[in-house]
Amino acid sequence: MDYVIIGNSAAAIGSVEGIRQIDREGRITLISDEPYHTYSRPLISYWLAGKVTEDKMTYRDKNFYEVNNITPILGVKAEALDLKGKTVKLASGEAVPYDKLMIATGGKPVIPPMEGLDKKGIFSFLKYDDVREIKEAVSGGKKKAVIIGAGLIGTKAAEALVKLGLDLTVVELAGRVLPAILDHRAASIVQGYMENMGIKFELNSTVAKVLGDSEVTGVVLNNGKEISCDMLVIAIGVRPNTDLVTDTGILVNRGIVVNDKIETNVSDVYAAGDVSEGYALIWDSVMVLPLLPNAYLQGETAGRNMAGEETVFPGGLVMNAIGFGDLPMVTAGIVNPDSGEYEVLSNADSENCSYRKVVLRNNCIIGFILLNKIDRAGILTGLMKEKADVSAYKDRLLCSDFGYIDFPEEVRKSKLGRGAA
Amino acid sequence: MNFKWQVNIMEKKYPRIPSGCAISGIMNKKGERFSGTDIMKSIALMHDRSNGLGGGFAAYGIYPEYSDHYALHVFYESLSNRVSAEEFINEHFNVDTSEMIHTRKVKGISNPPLIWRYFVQPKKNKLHSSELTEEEYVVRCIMRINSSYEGCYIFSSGKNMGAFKGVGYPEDIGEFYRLEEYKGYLWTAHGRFPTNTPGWWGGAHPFTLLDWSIVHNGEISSYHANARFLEMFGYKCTLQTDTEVITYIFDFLMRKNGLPVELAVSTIAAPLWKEIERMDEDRKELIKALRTVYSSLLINGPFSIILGTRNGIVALNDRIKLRNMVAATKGDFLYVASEESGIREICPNPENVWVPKAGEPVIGLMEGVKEI
Amino acid sequence: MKRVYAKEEACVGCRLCEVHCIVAHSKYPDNIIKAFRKGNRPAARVFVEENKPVSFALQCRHCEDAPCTRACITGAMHRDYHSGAVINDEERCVGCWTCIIACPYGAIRRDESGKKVAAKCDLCSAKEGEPACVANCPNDALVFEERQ
Amino acid sequence: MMEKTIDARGVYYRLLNDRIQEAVKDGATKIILTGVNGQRYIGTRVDRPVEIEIEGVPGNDLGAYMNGSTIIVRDNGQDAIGNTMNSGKIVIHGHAGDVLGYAMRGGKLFIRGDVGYRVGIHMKEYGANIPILVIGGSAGSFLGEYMAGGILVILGLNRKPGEPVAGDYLGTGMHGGVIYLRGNVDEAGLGKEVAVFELDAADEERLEKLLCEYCRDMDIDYEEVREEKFVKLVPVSRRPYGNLYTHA
Amino acid sequence: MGSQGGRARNWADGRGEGNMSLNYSTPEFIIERNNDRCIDCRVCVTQCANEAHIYDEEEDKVVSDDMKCINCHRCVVFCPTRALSVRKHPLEYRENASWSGHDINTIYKQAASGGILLAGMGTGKKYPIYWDHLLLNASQVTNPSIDPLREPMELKTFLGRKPETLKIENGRLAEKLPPQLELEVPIMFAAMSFGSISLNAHKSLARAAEEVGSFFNTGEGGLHRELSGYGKNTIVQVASGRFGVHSEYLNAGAAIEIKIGQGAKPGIGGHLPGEKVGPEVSLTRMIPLGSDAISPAPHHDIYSIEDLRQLIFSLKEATNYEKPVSVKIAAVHNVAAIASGIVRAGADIVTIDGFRGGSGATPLRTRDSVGIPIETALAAVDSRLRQEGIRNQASLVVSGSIRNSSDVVKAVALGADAVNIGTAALIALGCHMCQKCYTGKCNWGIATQDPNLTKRLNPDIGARRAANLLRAWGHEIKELIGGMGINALESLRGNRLMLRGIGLNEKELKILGIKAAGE
Repeated sequence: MDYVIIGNSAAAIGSVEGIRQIDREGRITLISDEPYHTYSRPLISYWLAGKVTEDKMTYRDKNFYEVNNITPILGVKAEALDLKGKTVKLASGEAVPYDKLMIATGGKPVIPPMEGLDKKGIFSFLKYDDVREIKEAVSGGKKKAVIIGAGLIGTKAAEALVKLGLDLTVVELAGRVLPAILDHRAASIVQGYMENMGIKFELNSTVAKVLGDSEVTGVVLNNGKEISCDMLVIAIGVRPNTDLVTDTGILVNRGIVVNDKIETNVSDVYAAGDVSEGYALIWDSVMVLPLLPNAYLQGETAGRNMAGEETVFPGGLVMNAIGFGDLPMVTAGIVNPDSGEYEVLSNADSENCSYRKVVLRNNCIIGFILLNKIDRAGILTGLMKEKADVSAYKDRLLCSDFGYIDFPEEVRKSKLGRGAA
Repeated sequence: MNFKWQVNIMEKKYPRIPSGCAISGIMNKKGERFSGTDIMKSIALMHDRSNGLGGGFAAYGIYPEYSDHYALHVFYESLSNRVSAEEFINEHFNVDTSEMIHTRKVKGISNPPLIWRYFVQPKKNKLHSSELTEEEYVVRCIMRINSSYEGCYIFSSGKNMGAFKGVGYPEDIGEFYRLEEYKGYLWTAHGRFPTNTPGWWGGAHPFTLLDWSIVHNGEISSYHANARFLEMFGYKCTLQTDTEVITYIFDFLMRKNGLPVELAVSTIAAPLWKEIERMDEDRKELIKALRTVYSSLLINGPFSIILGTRNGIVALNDRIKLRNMVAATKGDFLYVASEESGIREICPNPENVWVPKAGEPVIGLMEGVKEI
Repeated sequence: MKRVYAKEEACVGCRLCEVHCIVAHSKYPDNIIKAFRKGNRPAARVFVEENKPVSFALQCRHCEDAPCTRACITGAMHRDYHSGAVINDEERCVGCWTCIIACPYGAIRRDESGKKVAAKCDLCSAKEGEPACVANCPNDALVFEERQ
Repeated sequence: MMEKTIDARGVYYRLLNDRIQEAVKDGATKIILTGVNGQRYIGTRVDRPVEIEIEGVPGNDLGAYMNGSTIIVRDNGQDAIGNTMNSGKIVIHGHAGDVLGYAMRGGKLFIRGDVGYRVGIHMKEYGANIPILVIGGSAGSFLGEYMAGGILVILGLNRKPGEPVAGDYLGTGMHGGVIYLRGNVDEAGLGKEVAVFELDAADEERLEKLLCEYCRDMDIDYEEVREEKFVKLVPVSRRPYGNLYTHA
Repeated sequence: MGSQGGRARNWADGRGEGNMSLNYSTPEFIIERNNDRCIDCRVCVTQCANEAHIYDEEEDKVVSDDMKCINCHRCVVFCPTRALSVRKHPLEYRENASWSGHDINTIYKQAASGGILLAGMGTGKKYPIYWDHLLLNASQVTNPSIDPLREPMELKTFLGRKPETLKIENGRLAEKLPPQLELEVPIMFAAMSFGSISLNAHKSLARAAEEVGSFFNTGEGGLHRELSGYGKNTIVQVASGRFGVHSEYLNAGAAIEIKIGQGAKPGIGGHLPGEKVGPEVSLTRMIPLGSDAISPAPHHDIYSIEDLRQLIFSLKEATNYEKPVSVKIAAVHNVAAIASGIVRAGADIVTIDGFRGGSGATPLRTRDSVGIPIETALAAVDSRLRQEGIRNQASLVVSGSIRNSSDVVKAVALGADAVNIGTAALIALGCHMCQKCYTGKCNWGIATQDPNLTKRLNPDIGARRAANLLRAWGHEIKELIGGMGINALESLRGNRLMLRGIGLNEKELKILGIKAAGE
C-alpha cells in the first residue's frame, strides 16, 4: 500500500499517525514544499518572540519520519495530480504513485485588495519562512509596524513584535479585537491589556493604501488616517489552499468537500486540515475549521480510513486557547449568540481581567469564554461535545472552581471510574 | 439443692437477696372459712412469676380451737437445734400443744427442715417481770430465738393464723403443707423469684410477726435506710429481706405508733410533693409531718404488697406504681393478685375488677371491724 | 493500563495527595520540607475537589483517545509508547493552554512556578511502584489499578 | 377463610403458642381461643397475619412484636399488651393493665375500658408507620411518657364526675406524636414537655376516622363520644433534653 | 472578627452560651507547631473538625487555636512533616491537694451552663486495675508447655445455655442442644449502637467479626440494612428504647442481647441527640429525622426480676426459641445475686460490663463513681453461680476495659467464657482516646454521624485492622495458654490456679478467689 501525503503540518501528521495506528507496513510518502522537518505553525509567533528556540519548533521528534517509516520529500512542491493514474506530479518532475492520497496543503493568507501591495516590507504571518523574514527585517532595523487584523494571527503577531521592541499599530476592520472568538466585554478587557503592553489599535478600520516607494513607509486607513511604519504584516486569516485540486474533479466549495470519513468525492483521495471543510459541532454545519486540533483529528480520522479502518470524524469544535503575556483566555463554540433561544450566563472582574461567560441553548453549553481563570475549561468543552444537559448544576458553571464535584454522583462516578476512557 | 449451702443459710450468714414475685390474696369479709385450694390455684397460675426458690401462704382463722394461743411455726435444722430452742420456749411460754406440722412428700420439694408447731401463751411471771406488753414480750422472744439460736427459726407467731412456706414453687409448697386440709377466712400467697439460691426456708414469704403477714412483690431500693431506722427501735432485720422490713414498718407505725392504716400507707407510699402541694392545708400539714418525721420509712422502689391481719387485708402499690396488681370482688369475697388471671382462675366472673392506683391501698376489712 | 482511581466515599479531603504530588514533582522528591521551601514549588497534578461531604482526588485519566495530545500545538503532549501514559514534555511545552481547553476532565493545570507549562499527572513515571498520591493516601481513597 | 378453635384451658403458654403457630402453618386465617387465662405472648410467634379471637383474660405481652395480625379480646387484658408491636390490631373489650403499647411503632391498640400506668410509653413512629392507641376509659399516671410518635386517644368514658381522664405526669418526656384527650386537662398534671392545643381541621379529620373505627369495633355511639370536646397535647420540643448537658 | 484572627476567636469562645460574660474556661491542651518543619500545607486545617487549625489567608500561614484543641491527634498523625505535637497545657492552678484543676474547671463549666457534665469513653479515674495485679502461670518441668506455632491449639468457644445432662439414646443425641454461638476466638465486639458510632465503624466490626469468626453487636440502634448480610456474626440488642426492634430484626442476628445496663453508666438511660439522627440513623432506629432518641433508664416492662423473665421469653417466642438470649448488665455492688437471678430468669448468656467500660456519652459523675471493677464482679459472679450449681446453665461474657490478650486470658481464668471489647476495638479503628465522643465531632470518623467525618473511617481499612487485632490477640492467647500447658481454652476457664495475685490484700485475694504470688 502506498500512501502519499501532501503537506507536513498537523493534518498531515495526523494522517501519518492515523495510518500507523492501523498499518505499520505500508509505504508513506510525505511531500511538502517547505524544507523543514514538521513544525508547529502556531509556534511561529513564539519563535519570533524568542520564546521558542529553533530546535523546539518541531511538531514531532526529530526521528519521527524514521520511526514511522516515512519517505519525506521536503522542499519540493506537488504541482499536479493525476487522479486517474493515481500519481502526484512534483515540481521536480517526479511522479509519485499512490494508492491513497491525502491532501493537506493547508491554507494561504487572505490578502485584501489594497493599493501598494507591491512594496517591500510587507509580510504574511503563516509559515516559518514568514517569520524568518520578519525577524530578518527587524534585525535589519525596522522600528515601526502596522499589522492588519486583530484576529488570532494578528494579535499573536502583535504580541511577538511588541516583544521585539517595535512600535506597533493593529488595524482591525471589526469593532473589537478577536471579533470571531470574543464578545465585546472580553474584547475590551483584552484590548486594554494589550494596550498596556504598548500595542495601539485602530478598530473599525482597514488599510486602504500602502505608502512608500519601493519600501513601505506608512499606510493610509480607509478613514483617511495615516500611520507611518516601516513594515506591514498582513494577518487577517487564511483561506484553503486548494490550488492543487483546481479542475481535477475534486469537489471544492470554500474548501475541499469531504464526507465524514474525510474522503473527497474522488475515491482514495482524502483532504484534511485547513484546506478542507468539515462538520462543525455546535454550529451543526459544514465549514472550514482552520484550527490545529481539528486539522490533526481530521488527518488522523482520514489516516485510519486510508488504512482501511472505517472511522468517522466526530465533528470539529471551534475552540481556541490563546494568551497574551499573563492573560490567558479560552473560548469555544458560539460566544455571540444572536437570538433569544440562547441563555447567557456571565460574570466579570475587570480589575483582575477575569471574565467568564457561558452560552446555553436548551440547557446545553454551546459556547464559552474564560479570561484569566481558565483552569479546567476543558470540562466545559467536554460538556459541549457531549451536549450534556447542565440544568442540574447550571448555577455552578460560572464558578471558577466548577468541577466534577458539581456533577450528579452517578455521572461523576461513571466518568471517573471507568477504565479506558 | 446443695445442703451445705443451706446450712450456711440456717446459720444466718447470707447476704441480702433481692427478689421478684407473684402475690395473691383472698378474704371473706363475713369470716366464712374456706380451704386453701383456691389460693393454691390462684398462685399456681402465675407460675412464671416465680422460679421455684420460694413459695408460701398465710392463713387466718385456721386454728379456732386455739384462738387464744400464739401459734409458733418453727423450722429446725436438726434435732439438737430443736432441743435447745424448746428449752427457751418452755422457759418463756406455757406450751399447750407441741407437734410436727403434717406435710406430704412432694416432687420438687427437697431437704425440708424439721417443721414444728407450738400453741403457746406467755408465762405470766415472765411476762410480768419483763414489764412488757404481752405482744411485745412475744416479739422479743421470737427475735431472741431467731437472732441467737442456731439452726432454728420461728416463721409464724400469730393467733388463729399461720404461715406455711418453704423453698419450691408455691403450688408445691401448698401441697407439701396439705393446705387443702386447712380452712381459713383469709388467705395470702406468694410465689418467689429470688435472684439466687437461698435454699433457705425462712427466707420464703410470707413474712409474719404476730398477726401481721406480708407478701410482697418487687425489690425496694430503700431497704437499708428503712432497716437502720427500725433497728433503733429494737427490730432485728436478721433476714435481710424487703418483706421483713416492710412487716416491721407496719408493726412500728400501726402497733407501736398507733397510726391508722391510711396514714401508715401515706408514710410508706408517701404522696409526691407535687401532690401534697395540691392538698388542703390540714391535710398538707399532716402528710408533710408524716413525710418529715418518718422520712426513713418511705419505701422506695417497686413494690406491691398484701398485708394480712386478723382484721382483713391491705393491698398496696408503691407510689409510682412500678408493680402490677389487680383487685376484684364477688359477694363477700375480696380478691387481690399480681395478675387478673390469678383471680379469674378461682373467680371466673367477678362482680367488680379494678386496677388500684399507685399508693392507694385496697383495704378489705372484716365485717364489724373498724380498724385493721 | 493501570490508572489512579478515587474512591470518593473514602476521601477525607486532607489533600495529602496534592502535597505529595508537589513533592514528587519538585527538585527534592525525597525531602518534603525542602520541596516546599526551596525554589519554585511545582503545581500539584492532582486536584482534590470538595463539596462537603463529598470529596475526591482527580487526575489525568490517561485517555485512550486523549484530546490533549491531538490539541497540542507543539507535540509536547504525547502518549508514552511503552507505558501508555499521557505525558507532557515540559521542555517543549510553550504554555499555550490548548490542552486545558481540550481536556474534558480538567486534569491539566497551568504551572507558572517556573517556565509556563501545562502540568499534569505523569503517574510519577520517574518512580517505581505506586504514584505518590496513591502511596500517600491515608485512607486508601486512591487506588492504582487496571480496570475494564 | 379457614377457622380453627383451640381450647386453651389449662394449657401452658408455650404449648398454646405452639398450637397457634401450627394452626397458622396449617393455613388457618382465624383462630379462636377459648378458656384463655393468663397465657402470655399470644400472637408474638405468629409469622403471618391472622385473626385471633380470645375468650378469657390473656396474659402479659399479648401481641408483643406482632406483625400485622388482629387480636380481639372479649374480656379484660393484662399488662404490656402490644409491647414493641410493629403492625396489626389489638382490640380489648374490657379494661387492661400497665405499660400498654410500650415502644409500639405501628398498628392499632383499642381498649374499651380503663388502663393502668405508663400506657403508650415511648410509642414512636417512622414514616408511614404511625401507631394508634385508643383508650375508652381513664388512664393511670405517666400516660404517653417519652412518647416519640404516634397517636394516643383517651376518651375517659364512664368516669365519675370530676375524675380526671388521666393521672399525673401526662406526656412527661414526650417529644413526638400527639395525644387527643376528651374532656378537660388539669394542666397541673401534665408533664412539663407538653402543651395543650385546640384541634385543627386535620386533627378533626383524623380523629373522626379513628373514632369511627373505634366506635364500630366497640359498638359505641360515635356521636355520643363526640359530645364532649377534645383537646390535643403535643410536645413543645422534639429535643426536650437538648440543653440538659454540658461538655465536661 | 476575621482580621483579628485567633485572638478574637479566643475571646468569643471564652463566653458561655446565651450570656456574654466570660465562662472562665482555659485551654486544656497546647498545640505545638514546629515552624522549622511546618510547610503550611493546610492538611491539619482540613482534618480538624474543631477548627483548632486555621489558615490565615493574609499571612499565608497556618496558625492554631489551643482553646479548641481536644487532643485527638488527627493533625499530628496527618502532618506530612511531623511538625505538630499536642501537649497538656502548662497552665496550672496553685497546688492544692483537695482541689484539682479538673475539680475547679468542672465547677466553672456547670456554673456557666447549669448542665449535667457529659463525658465520653470509660472513667479516667485512678481506680485499681486488678488485671495488673494478676500474674499468669507457666509450665516448667512437671508438665510440658505447648508450642502453639506447631501444635494444635484450640480457642473455639460456645456461648449459650447448656443442659444439665445430655440425653443420649441408642448412642445418639436424643435432644438437640439449645442454640449456641460459636466463636473462633473468645473475643467479641461490644455493643455499640449505630448512632453512637458511625455506619463505617459498624461495617468494620461486622466484617472483622465475619472474617475472624466472632460477633459484633448492634447496640441499641437497630441494624442498618447494609449489615443484613452479616447475620450469622451479629448479635442484635434490645434495650429500653426498643429502637429498630421488630420481629425481622430479632431474627436477623445469631443472638439477642437485652441491655439492662452499661458499665460506663449503670442505672441511667441515654439520649442520642437529634442532631445525630440523620436519614440513615432515622431509618435504622425507625424514628423521625432529627428527633432525640431517648433510651429510658429502665426497660419499662421490667421493674422486677420476673419481668425480665417475661421479656426474655417474649424474645424467645418471637424467634421461635432459636436464638440464645443474652442479658447485659453493669457490674454493680450486688452483681452476683443479680447475675444468678438472670440465669434463673432464663438468660443463656450473662454479659457483665465493668465500671471502666466505655460509652459514647455518659454523665461524668456516673461514669466516674458508679459500679465496680469487672475483675471483682466476674470473680464474684462466677463463684456464686458455681456455688449455686448453675454456672453451666449460662455463659458468662465480661467487658469493661479489656485492654490486651493477657486481660482476656486472666478473665477466662477467673471464669469468663468470653470477653467483649469496645474501647479496644475502637482504638484499633483509629480512636485516639480524646474522649469527646459525645460532641459528635469525632475526627477519626468513629463516634460521629457527620458525613464529612464518617468517611474518614474506610471500612476496608477498619475491617482489616479490627480483624488483625482479634487475630493478634488470638495468637497471644495461644502463646500464653500454651505456656501453661493448655491446648484448649476450656481448660483455662475458671482455672484460677493459673492466677496469682500481687500487691493485693487478703480481702481482695478472697474476692478474686486466687492465691497470692508465692503461695
